[in-house]
Amino acid sequence: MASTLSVALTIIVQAAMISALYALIAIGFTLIFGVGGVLNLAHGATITMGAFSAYYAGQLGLGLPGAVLASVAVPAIFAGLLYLGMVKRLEEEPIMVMITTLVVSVVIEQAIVVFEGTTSRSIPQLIEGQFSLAGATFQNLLGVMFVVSWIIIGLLFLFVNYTKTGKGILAVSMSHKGASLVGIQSSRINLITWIIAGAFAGIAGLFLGSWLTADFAMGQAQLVLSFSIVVVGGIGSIRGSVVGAYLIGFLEIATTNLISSSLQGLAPLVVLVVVLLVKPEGLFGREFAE
Amino acid sequence: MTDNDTSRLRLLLGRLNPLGLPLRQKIGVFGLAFLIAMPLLVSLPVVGRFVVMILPASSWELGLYNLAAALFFGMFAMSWDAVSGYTGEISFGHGLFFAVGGYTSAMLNMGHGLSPWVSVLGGVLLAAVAGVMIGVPALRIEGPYLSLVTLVAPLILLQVFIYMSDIFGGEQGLGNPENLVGLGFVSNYFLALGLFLAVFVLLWALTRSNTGSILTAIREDENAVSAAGLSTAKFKIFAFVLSGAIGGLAGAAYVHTPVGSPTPSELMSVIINVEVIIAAVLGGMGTIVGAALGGLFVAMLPDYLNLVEFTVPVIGKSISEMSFFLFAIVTLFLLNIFPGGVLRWGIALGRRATGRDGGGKEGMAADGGQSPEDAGTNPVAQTMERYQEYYDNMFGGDDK
Amino acid sequence: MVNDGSSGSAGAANGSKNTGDEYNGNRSKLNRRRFIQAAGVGAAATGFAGCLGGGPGESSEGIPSEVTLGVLAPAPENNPIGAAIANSAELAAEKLNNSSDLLGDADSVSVSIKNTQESPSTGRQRYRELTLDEGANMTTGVFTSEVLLQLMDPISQQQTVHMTSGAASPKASNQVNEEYDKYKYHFRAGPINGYHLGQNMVDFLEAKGNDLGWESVALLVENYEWTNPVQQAIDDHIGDLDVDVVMEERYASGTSNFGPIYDSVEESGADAAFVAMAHTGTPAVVQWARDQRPFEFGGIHVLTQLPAYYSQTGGACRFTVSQNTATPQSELTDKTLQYAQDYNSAYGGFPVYTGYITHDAIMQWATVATERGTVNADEVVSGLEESSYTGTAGSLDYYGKDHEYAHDIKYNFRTDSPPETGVNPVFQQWQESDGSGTQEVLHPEYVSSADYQAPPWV
Amino acid sequence: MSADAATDELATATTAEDVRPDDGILAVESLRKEFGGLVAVDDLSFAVQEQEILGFIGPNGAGKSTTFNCVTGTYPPTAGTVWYKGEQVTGTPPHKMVKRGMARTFQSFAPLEDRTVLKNVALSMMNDTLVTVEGLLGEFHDEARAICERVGLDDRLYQTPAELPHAGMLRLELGRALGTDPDLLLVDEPFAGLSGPEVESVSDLLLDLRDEGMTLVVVDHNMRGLLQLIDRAIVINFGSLLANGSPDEIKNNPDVQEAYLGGGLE
Repeated sequence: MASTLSVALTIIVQAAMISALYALIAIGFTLIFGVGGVLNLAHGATITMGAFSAYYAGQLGLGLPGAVLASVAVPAIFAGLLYLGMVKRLEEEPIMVMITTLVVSVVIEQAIVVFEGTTSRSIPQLIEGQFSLAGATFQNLLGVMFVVSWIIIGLLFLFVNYTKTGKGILAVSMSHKGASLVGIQSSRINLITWIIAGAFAGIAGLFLGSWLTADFAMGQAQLVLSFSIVVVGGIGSIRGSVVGAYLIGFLEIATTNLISSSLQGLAPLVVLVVVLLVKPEGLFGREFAE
Repeated sequence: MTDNDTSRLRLLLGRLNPLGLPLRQKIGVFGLAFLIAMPLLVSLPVVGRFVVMILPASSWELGLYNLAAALFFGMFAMSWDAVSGYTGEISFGHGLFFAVGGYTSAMLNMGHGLSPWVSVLGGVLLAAVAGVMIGVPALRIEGPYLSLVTLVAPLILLQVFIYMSDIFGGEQGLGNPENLVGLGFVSNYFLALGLFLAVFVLLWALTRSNTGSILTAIREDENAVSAAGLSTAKFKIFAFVLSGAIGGLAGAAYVHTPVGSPTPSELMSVIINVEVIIAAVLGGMGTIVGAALGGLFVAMLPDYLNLVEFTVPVIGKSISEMSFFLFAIVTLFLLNIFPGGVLRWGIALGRRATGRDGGGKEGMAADGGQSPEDAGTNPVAQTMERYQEYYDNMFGGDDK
Repeated sequence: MVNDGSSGSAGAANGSKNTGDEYNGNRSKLNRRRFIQAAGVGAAATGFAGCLGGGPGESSEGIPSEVTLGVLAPAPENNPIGAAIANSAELAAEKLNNSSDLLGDADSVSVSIKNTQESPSTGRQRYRELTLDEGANMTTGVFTSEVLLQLMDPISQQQTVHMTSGAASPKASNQVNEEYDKYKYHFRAGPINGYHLGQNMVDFLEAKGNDLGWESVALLVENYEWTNPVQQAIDDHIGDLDVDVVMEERYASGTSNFGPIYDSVEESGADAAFVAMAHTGTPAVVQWARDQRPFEFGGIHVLTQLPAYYSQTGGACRFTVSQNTATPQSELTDKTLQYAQDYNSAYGGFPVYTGYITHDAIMQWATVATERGTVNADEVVSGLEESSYTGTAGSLDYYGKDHEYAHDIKYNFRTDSPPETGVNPVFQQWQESDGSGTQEVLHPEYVSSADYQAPPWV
Repeated sequence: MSADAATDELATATTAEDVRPDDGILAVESLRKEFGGLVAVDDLSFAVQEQEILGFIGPNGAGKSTTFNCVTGTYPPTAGTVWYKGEQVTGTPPHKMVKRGMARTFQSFAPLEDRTVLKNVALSMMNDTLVTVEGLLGEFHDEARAICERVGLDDRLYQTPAELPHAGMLRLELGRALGTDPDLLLVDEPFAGLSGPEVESVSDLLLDLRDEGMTLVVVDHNMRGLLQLIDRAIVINFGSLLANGSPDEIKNNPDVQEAYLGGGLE
């Protein structure tokens, strides 16, 4: 019989890797919410777009580097255009941003339904092979995902705290008025934020699709997950989002492993409802970066 | 008092005289008369041809079915408008009520053998309870957070359905509950039309009464409403319960007809939630009439597109294949050509349709009549202001 | 691309083909006719007198000059299952148009294809378009059982013969059995019904148990209507074998992450996952192969029947075993290979099971209608009941009206020789030769082409 | 009704810091409100007699509005008790206070921008019933029109609040409050920004209301304009009571003069 210890270790390793993916999924959403003050309901569809960009790159025979590049570049450009073309002029009307981005996500999903159908698509495998840890084997892909997630979080931290643009992002997130007083163009900062968020969503989509396969509706669950993580972590807080991602990731793995595998997807929703009812301001309140 | 009563009665009778109605209402009455007489009209020689031509199908039978389905969706859109259009709390997951009504009724009928008429009532009741469950948190959580809760609520329900799929049938839904009035084209059409009209009259009267005036006042400024000695909490919950019950009625009746069945994709998908917002917003938020018309339009547009036998050259897809995709693109296009304007235009249109642009004339319904030109005074602007306030608070705008 | 190169052919290919042109050209005429009919007698009579629908509007005697075949397929332009239905219907119509024997009295046979989108409500609406608006003389197709069950009432309402060619739920045949007069217009040309599918899986285990070496299995079925009877049959019969069922799970229909499920399978120590998957199969196979899960994989996996599946999944489906109606190499009857070749040359790829069955259904209906000299639904129903037609998948014979599976195709398990009546599905395995995948037949013996290979990592 | 007698009576009651429920139509005992660590109202006690016009005075930030908000139920007080008409009403939500007969106007004006003056007033006359046919035929308008006339808006019935001049907004505030048929009316800064004649006409209106039996509490940060109107005044500073008495007494109170840094009160 496998010892309780090794079961616990397996759960921890699994959960750490899943949570890293969740953090990657949520950060872009947090950024846009924190900096621009709008909810991007097309975030899930941007993740889907990342996965399908990799799929199409594979179909076109661009190889692995092409797939990776496409999955980052296409969603980043898309997010930038979405901001410039639609969101920018609606910034004063957050409710319109919600409706517009929701319709955008429907357009993307329906485009995939029309051109690819509803069945799942297999994406070129990023990394093959497996590794052993704590007496269990895991896909190398998930290990790489874990590392990439932390590299991205680290880079984002450095970017926000040590570069001029990053500090601008910080300033805009604190106060739009204040930022404009010291001469920071909030629309430029917002554009950068959207592009970064789009790229992160694309990377998340690439990993997610490579791990689980891709389908038109894959983004819906990711949008809800992002919501839950952001609400748990507190609006616009990167640290909060990372903690929220790990909280939900561990909870999910624990429930699916220990109770029933059919509970997949329920953990974020339960956490979301509890936090909204008990502590609506989130665990970390509103703070953008530390 | 009796004098007062007689004068009221006279007023009322005066209003019911079709010849004394303003033009837009005459058009409305004519439209209703047309809807009611349609099944008869199709049997007339020349008129019948014309009627079939404008129906969203190429035969009268299917046309009536499609129209019935659209009428149910119109009811659903009105229920959205009753809460989101009037109190300004945007519901992104209104399918919740549609689904609770539909599923409850189907399960009561299929699992417990209740007559569909009784089980529809059960569906309405439980949907009203769901209205309380959303309405009570809505007192504490507002603006974008509430929208988030409403967006997530049907997803939680779907997860529960999937987890307990032996009871709820998972993503596949339940089978085929008994029909209220069999399979008939005409009978089902009249069932849908009857319910649609009943809901319309109820909501129209309610929103034109003091209640509507209070609900729109809540959308404008909750403090002013409580300063008038009115409980905002009570009216907000009422709006949610009413909306839930009517959404539930639409869902429950829908699954007991040949045009609907209790499946998540028909009752609570993200697409349904988006469609209902688009319907009310395009038709005119906060007008009921607009939501009803918008609902019919949104539901029938894919049916009309489906009749188009045209294949787009380069991509090799036919219009009918892409009907929903095209619908989403057109919506996005409209939202963008008039940034926020299509809504305002819709409101103005809705106002014209309901005759609320008279502004100053006494004798108008006490529903907060207003001129559309005043910026910041239409439902959309009010709702936006409302949300902006929450954001400002959340982001430490300029308070304190 | 997944649709084996036949992308868009269902709709777009019409233009270049005889059948398509006629179909498009006829449409307006048809509509107008229906229209006048509707505007005239139909509405007044049926509209107010009981509201019970129009019934078949065609004249009841003889073969009309224009025969319309109504086809319901899930996303025929990009779902391989739907594409096989649509393409095979076109192929069959072309054969009928070129044949002087079958439906010789008809000037043209046209096909109208509608997309069910796997949604019951859409399916219902499209069915009504076919029968009410376009006057289809028969309908076929339907892959999803949920859609089929929602069609049973409209079929009885329209009283038009419907020959299912994809959905397996025996609830439909139970309805035929229970209310014969109302539902007799439904036939299932294939596949064998869900209960027989499960029984067939067990029969296969029994016959090939020694080769497979599966002493314990974990039963994984997707939570869709069609798997209910499959699971029931397996539960009923697997006890007769020397195989332990150490785990049994109906997983949620929207499942995309099979990690937790496979963890449980590993924990249970099962030798193999014994599966029933149609809608959710790709993530399941891809994750099984990429994780190199230490158990074997077999059962019914509809997507692995697709000949292009190997390249689509990057070889992930290698070593998986699946039941299939027929493969391009399995010579079940003398028509099988010919049909597969025709299909391949027309559409640049091979069909999945729904293709064989749709083709057979249309040909059998045409044969019966020709024999009876009419497309009248009641005549054709009794004709089909008596018919025994050799198609591409075997002999198409139906259970009688008193059978619990009334109007379902007969299932007849054999190992060494083809059955006289009914069909006997094959079991295939994806194997690799020269870097590309092939669907080798393991069973039955009379068509088998290879021995079972276990995945090397197990 | 002698204003002086009432004042004397009250002075004793409040200096004793021992307010009892029946000390007046409104009685407040040891009211305290803290925001975070900040004390906005510090153990304030006072009572309001029926049919008097009480001036409630204090410099900006003295805690006048917070006291108002606690009394009308907008904020729950941190500690203390509020009695209205002899009943304990501490923490009762605003709309219930209105129903009990306590109305207020807002300094910052909060009319409903989306509707006419007449309909703004009509809203406050509506019953708290959910389903009603009332209003369907516009029958509120006669009574609402009467109130509009009363507050001097009869020529602006169909204008929206945005079209009103400053004085008109104030009148609308009064009209909306009167629409709830109050016994006690809390008036917040009624004279700010009004011209001399306007001040006079509003004062006349308030005096009329008092003569009809209404009790009024008028808040202002100085007494200018109030002198002719009020019977008595309470002055607060830093959230606690500074002085209490007739206008003349208040004017000559050294503490008050100090608080206003030499004559600000004038």
